[in-house]
Amino acid sequence: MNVDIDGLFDFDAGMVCAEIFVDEDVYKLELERVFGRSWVFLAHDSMIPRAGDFLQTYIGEDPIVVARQKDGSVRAFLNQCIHRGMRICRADEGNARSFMCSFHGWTYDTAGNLTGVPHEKTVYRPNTFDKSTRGPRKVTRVESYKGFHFGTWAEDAPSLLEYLGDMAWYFDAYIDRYSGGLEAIANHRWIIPANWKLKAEQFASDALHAEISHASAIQVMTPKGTETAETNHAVRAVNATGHQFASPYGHGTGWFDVPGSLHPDPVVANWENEQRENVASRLGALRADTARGHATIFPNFHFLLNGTFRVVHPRGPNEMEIWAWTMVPAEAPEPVKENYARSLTRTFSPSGMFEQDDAENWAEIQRILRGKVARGVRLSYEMVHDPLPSGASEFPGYVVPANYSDVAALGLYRHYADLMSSHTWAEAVEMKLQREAAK
Amino acid sequence: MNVDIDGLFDFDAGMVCAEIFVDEDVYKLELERVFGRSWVFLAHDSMIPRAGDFLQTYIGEDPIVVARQKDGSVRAFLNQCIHRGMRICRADEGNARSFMCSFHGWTYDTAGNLTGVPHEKTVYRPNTFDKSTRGPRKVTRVESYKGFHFGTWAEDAPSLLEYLGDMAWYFDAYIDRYSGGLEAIANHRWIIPANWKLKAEQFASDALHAEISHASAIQVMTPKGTETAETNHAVRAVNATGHQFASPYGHGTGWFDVPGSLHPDPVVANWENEQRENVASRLGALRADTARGHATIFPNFHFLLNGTFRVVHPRGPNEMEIWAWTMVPAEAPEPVKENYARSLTRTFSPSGMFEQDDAENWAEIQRILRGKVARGVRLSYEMVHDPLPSGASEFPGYVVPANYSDVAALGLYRHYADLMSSHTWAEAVEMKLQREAAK
Amino acid sequence: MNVDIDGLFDFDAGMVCAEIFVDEDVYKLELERVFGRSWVFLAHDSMIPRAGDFLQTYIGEDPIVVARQKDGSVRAFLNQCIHRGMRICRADEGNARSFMCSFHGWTYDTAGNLTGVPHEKTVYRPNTFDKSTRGPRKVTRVESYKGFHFGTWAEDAPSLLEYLGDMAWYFDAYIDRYSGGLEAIANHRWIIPANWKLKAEQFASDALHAEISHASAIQVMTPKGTETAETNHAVRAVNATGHQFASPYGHGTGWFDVPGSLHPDPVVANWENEQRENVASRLGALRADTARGHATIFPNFHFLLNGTFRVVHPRGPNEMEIWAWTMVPAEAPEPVKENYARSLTRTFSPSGMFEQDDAENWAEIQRILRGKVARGVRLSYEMVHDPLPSGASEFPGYVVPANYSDVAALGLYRHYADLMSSHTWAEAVEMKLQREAAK
Amino acid sequence: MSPDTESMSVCGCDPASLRELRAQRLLHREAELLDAWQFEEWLELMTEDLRYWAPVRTNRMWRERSRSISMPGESAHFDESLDQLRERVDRLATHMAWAEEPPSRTRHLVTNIRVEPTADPAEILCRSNFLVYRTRSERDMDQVVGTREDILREVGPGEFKIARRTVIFDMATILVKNLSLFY
Amino acid sequence: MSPDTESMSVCGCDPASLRELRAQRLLHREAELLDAWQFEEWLELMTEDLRYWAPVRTNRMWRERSRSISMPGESAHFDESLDQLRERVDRLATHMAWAEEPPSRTRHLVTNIRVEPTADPAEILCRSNFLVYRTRSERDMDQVVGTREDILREVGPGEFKIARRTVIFDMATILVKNLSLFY
Amino acid sequence: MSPDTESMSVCGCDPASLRELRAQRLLHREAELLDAWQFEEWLELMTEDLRYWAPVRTNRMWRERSRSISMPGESAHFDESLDQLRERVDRLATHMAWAEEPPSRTRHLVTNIRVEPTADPAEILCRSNFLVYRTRSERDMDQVVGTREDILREVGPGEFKIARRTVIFDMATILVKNLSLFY
Ligand code: FES
Ligand code: FES
Ligand code: FES
Ligand SMILES: [Fe+3]
Ligand SMILES: [Fe+3]
Ligand SMILES: [Fe+3]
Repeated sequence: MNVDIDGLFDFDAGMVCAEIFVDEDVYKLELERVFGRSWVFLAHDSMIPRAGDFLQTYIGEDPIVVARQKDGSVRAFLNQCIHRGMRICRADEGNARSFMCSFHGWTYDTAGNLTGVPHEKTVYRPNTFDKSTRGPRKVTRVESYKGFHFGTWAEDAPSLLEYLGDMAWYFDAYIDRYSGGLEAIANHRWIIPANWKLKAEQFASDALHAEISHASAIQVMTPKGTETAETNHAVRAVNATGHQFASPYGHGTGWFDVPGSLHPDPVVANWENEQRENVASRLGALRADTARGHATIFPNFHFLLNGTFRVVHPRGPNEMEIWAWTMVPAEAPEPVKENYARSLTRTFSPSGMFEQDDAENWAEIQRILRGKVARGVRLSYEMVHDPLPSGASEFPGYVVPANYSDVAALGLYRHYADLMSSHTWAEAVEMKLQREAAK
Repeated sequence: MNVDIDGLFDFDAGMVCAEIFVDEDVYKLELERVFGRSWVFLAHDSMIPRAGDFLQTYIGEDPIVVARQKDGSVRAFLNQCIHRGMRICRADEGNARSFMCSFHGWTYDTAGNLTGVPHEKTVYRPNTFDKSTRGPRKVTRVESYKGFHFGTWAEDAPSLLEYLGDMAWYFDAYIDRYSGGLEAIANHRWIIPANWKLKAEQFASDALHAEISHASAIQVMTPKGTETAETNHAVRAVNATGHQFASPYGHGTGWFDVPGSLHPDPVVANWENEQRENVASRLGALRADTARGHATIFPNFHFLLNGTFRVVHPRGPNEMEIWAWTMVPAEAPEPVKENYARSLTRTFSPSGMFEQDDAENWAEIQRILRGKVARGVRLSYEMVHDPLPSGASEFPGYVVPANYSDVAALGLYRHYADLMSSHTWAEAVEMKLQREAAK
Repeated sequence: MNVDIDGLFDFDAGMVCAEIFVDEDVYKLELERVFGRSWVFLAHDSMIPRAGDFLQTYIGEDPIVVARQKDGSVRAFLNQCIHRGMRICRADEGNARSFMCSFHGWTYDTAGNLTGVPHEKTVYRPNTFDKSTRGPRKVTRVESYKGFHFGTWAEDAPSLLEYLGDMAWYFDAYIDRYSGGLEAIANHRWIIPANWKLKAEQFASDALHAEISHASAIQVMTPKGTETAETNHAVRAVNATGHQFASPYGHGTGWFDVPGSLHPDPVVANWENEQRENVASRLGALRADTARGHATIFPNFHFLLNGTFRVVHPRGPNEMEIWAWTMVPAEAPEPVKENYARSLTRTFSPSGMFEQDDAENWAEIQRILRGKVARGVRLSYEMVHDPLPSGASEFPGYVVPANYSDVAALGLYRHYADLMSSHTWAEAVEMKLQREAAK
Repeated sequence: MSPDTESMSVCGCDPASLRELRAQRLLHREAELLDAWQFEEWLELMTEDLRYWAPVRTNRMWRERSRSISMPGESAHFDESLDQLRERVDRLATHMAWAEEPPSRTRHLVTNIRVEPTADPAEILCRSNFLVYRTRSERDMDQVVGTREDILREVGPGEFKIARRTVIFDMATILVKNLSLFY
Repeated sequence: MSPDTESMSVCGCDPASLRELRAQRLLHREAELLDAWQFEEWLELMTEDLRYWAPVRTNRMWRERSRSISMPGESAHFDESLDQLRERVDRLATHMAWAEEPPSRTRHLVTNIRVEPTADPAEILCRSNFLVYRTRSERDMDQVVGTREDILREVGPGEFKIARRTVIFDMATILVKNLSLFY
Repeated sequence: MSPDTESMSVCGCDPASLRELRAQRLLHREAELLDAWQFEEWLELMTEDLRYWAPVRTNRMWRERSRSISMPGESAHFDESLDQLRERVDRLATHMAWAEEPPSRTRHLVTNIRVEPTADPAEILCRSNFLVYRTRSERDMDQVVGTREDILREVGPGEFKIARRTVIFDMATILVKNLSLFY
């Protein structure tokens, strides 16, 4: 495996070689260096509320069981019986006291500890066979931020909080808006024949595509007679200025500076507007009125201001599998929650009027990359902006005064290239420090 | 990627290693050195007659838009938006004034020039962003021969005319027979799970397979009572002598020396026979009466005397995608054209009584090459003949006095090996010259 | 291709790296060093009883024709026309006097000799083209053991008898039990998306999985009221002690020491019990009463005491294709044979109540190995036992006093690693001798 | 199907057969309209109070099977009123809905049509299975399979419309890149 | 389908139509039960002397086509009496049949239902084609296609049961990992 | 289906049901003959003046949709008279048609049969959808899906034959290696 990462990027010119979306060796290295080392979203509290609640998910292509323990903690382990490799837990989700492997019956508690081995005493040598060392690989570290649990295989990764850095401030604008927090009330899963990074960069950075990619949805969802009025949220968004934040750890988010709810459903919009003061008192006026749009927590956790939260599992270089949850304010009245959910079904699910067209674009991009010339092309990430001077705004971190910008995407790939070029986190962080120093 | 091209061929013994049809590394190298450097058929005048007419095609696996310009010229460009890689034009064919990318709305004229970028002035830095340098890759060179347009990525390739060389004389026997030239009136597209070269070598060189592969079709299409009569074109062909031409650039063609139309449809045959004098006055008696059978213009443009013209797109080592046009004399009366078309539908389309059996053979050959022993086998191309002495006939170029011959296939692979072993056209041509000199 | 075989196994600790089941390079090397050099099952006498009877099979992924000759011998050859690579014989089985290639009509006798080439005299040069050297690759060696024919590509392999070694004694317990021998009366073919070695190791060594994997089948097939009685074969088996045999050439077998028929069908069980004395007089009491359970002849020939005999063709690292024959005592009465067959259909065919669950387990194991962490896991083969001291029993070879054991699996992988690490049989055998000497 | 056909009498021997024939004709006509991209006409087959709903399936152990199909208010692939469906139709009619421009080519294969009466004499319950085959662009192909449970309401003598539709897609993970059309 | 439906009279105009409608309703009800995992109820559609048999196909030259489908007593994918089928159903009901726990999601699409009388006035011969679509677990999907030849026996006035079923799977090599359910 | 079945009376209550039942029986019998390789008998279901035609579809923008299905005289996958079809049948009967020797195993699943009268009282227009599943050799499998529009002509009392067939394959690029049989 011989991948020349440096040759694939020109960060000064804003160029990314299309090869990163299709090359098999790049993908193999990603599984090792990106998914093998990043903090990957595992579950939210509301998905496994009770003791014994579990769900299956993935870190990259590795299957993971995440389960709520009796003590309320959340544990995660590789969903592979170390005996002969069988998948231990075979349901998407549920509630269980233990798991029995269907091959030879080894049993595990919900933390992944091996608790039973049929005929253990008669078939294994007690001096060499120790159940406590024969469980599945535990996810090395599981940490959580306000009910969102992340895991990483890397011993040497920074803490989750350090990893999120300034992104936490923006994350809060989505998840810590309301006193009850969020709860997941719906989930969609589907596949798109396209590379996972197309999704990652779009949620970090690409507000620009909406007016063209989603022209049809915007047109029909615009209430008649409001095409230019200030009650039309699409028009308001496009006419507004915006900002983008890029994190040194690859996260990114962007938004338009539009006060008031942008939700297309009037019931939801009214409710959100009613909450404005509460939100402002929790998060301050800035995050009550702005700082929400689209976001990526590197590498594959994405969300929008309309309540879709999604993890995107890579499935080879040519396919992504999207798991999208509808997360709504726990304290909202039922009708509001329902309309949040119905609205997402109609816009950002597999049948969603926005989502469909993204899938079409990504799938076509990917297919073209079968071409030898096409995969060598250097794509344009040239919408660059200078950051706000330090202290010019309350927005933390590296922020540019535009949402039509490639800055967050470039930040994402900058961190991606650091990981792909390094063997340890220390090495990757050192790269960042040296660049910082060189400025 | 480490491919030992020399080890795969023994041209003196007439042996070709089956590995060339299945190896992944060979295929990758082909995309670069064969499809990346050859003159590949793009379109015929009649497929895009009016200004704004366009079609999508491929050079290898790279998607190409070919379009007729207002000035009548034909332009071709990579069908990939250099912004983020979206397919610019998404219809098979049609008429358009411009193309708009469905991702972020960059617009292009039909020559592939970037003409519009939404919000250009506000989002890009004018000093670094220059629309004139942000269009898709143009096909480096597009040249045409009597209405047939070819393109190549290679700066250093010989001119199309030089590339065709003596093959042009034979090509004329198909396409320049009638004053009005040819027009494409039908098209079929389908896939066969087999390597593209199986098709290339067959159209260059393999007349021999017909009597066995197509035994059933020949039997039922032979009018009752004519099995041995001279009115039976199949019998006439097989009983006749023939010739094969092999080009130093990999082209090849073969034919039986049978005067008079060989077309199975009597309406077409009568019309063709009526044209004999006209043809003779255009092309001379030799090409009026013979020199037409099967042909390959290297690498993937193929045609037969019955009017099927086809480009074969490679789709990995294990699949070809065939695009076959029915091309008929523009000046022929409608009923003649119709019978040309119906006859091809019934013989050389996916449902064609000849075509079906070729697909079966190729697919089986390919499947066997999953085998480790099978792919190492050296196949037999041992039907070799000495060329006609210089001046012995009016046939130009390297010609052998037999159509049951492997000479054109060997010529095809000789040029293929030259390309696969060289980095520049000059290098490839030098190889040919040295071989010539060594004789 | 760079595979570190030694790093994939720790035979002392009883650890096997999951990578062997999924890595592409490992697989390619297997085709060459395992399937390219082992004795692979081709056919049983009863499958091709009459002259001209033929069947198609595979050695690894290479297609092979096996045919009964007029002189009663059995010949085998690569099912690939050396002319242009077409599959010569295209039926699964049948009776034929000769084969004609459907591409150009070369004809072969049933031993794979090229007997006819259309137009041979006119199209080939007699001094260089010699039909006797243009046939398909013959399988280098075909040898048989009591009606079971095996083939190998390796010139330097040990003889079949030497290769079987002590395994022959155990093989006899299945195939030489009755004076008339066995006959194949049914066949099933299906695919499982899992690596072929999962099957190989299970039939060699894994009796343990049954009570869990097949819990449902055992439960419903246990006659009511017999759950603990000695008439219940499942209970009798599990309560019994057992043994496992491991061969230096990778074969393995295991059994429970339970006298009397274990067949679930009462008609069959009665008949088998009636034969006990006859069997004892043929094979001795030990093999009349025990030594039959599950078995693998390395690499991919497997059988059970219920009469299923199967060859498992590898189809890439991620798929196996199972061909399972129902083989019954030729001398048994028709109703007994029928019940043998019906019983296998209901238990060990694609719809079989046992077979289904094995497929599920293997498929899940394989899918998990898309994961980067999962494929690096070292699986546990730690059920090890000391062999019976020499002379302690009549069981020949390396035998441990337990059937719940990993010893035969470890033996299988020990030989597998020898083959994968060596270029010649001599080298592989030398490895075995040195290990023996080192003890 | 011409208006003439619609008005043809149907086998009047017994109510069960009658219902079956009418339901079958309605579903077949519906499929024809969908495959012909006559979405406006398709909407006319629906009653004003239509509910068009498609729950989501998850892979659960048998003991939790009751939760393997989502309930109303939980996850859904479609959850539409007639007006909302019309919005989807209008979107397609903009011909800027890139997922369907150029348009896909679909084929609705409807089988196992089963009919039974309901408590409301004006309504019948109609179940059917379907396979929707879609090709699009040069080489895309996918299939969506499932079952439907419709309430058909008699809105005029012998004339039925679809008043409620529940579509069950069998896939837990949707194995196609979008659900851009109607089922 | 409610018992009420079952008892509804069917078009009584002529025996051929009658048979077709009844066979169709029976097969559709059967499919519904199978897809709903109501296997106990499914078994009730069978007569006590049921034979459920599925031969094996091999890839043979035309001249040996008579041997391309196995005969009774040769290879079979199913060869079951009612009791034996019940054993399979009981096995699934243990919910330790791992091939079907968690359960698959199936859809039986039954088409081309053809009926003809037999020498026995109480029995009719019913042929049908089928496509059984199965998804399971997160992303597994497979399809099994073939034809069936059933003997349906009238066991009460207008009430038919399945007395014999022959299932022909079209595949020579079974391209799915198991045949864990019913066809 | 025996001749006896063919002569059975059908539901005579009303012309629409009658037509539907007859068309359905004809198409099902046709499918049975095709899947059984009884091609000679299949040809007998056609009138002497048969036109068997299959246009070609291309991937076009909506505004050029009128050109997305070829017209008569343009590209076609089939364009046959009865004699020409017979030639294809004769070819298969040589058993040297290697694409079908050894023979494939097919299954025609015919659904959505719709019937309507035409201006000619002796002819009816019959539309149907189809999925043709083909396995061949050891492991080949493919599917062809589309729709058909037939003109059925009454050639004797209650006896219909196929006078014109238009087959629309949904694929733009034919995703199977050949169209070696009939649809
Ligand atoms: S693989 Fe899990 S118990 Fe053996
Ligand atoms: S990819 Fe074409 S405009 Fe962005
Ligand atoms: S490939 Fe067999 S005869 Fe040519
Ligand atoms: Fe979008
Ligand atoms: Fe040919
Ligand atoms: Fe087992």
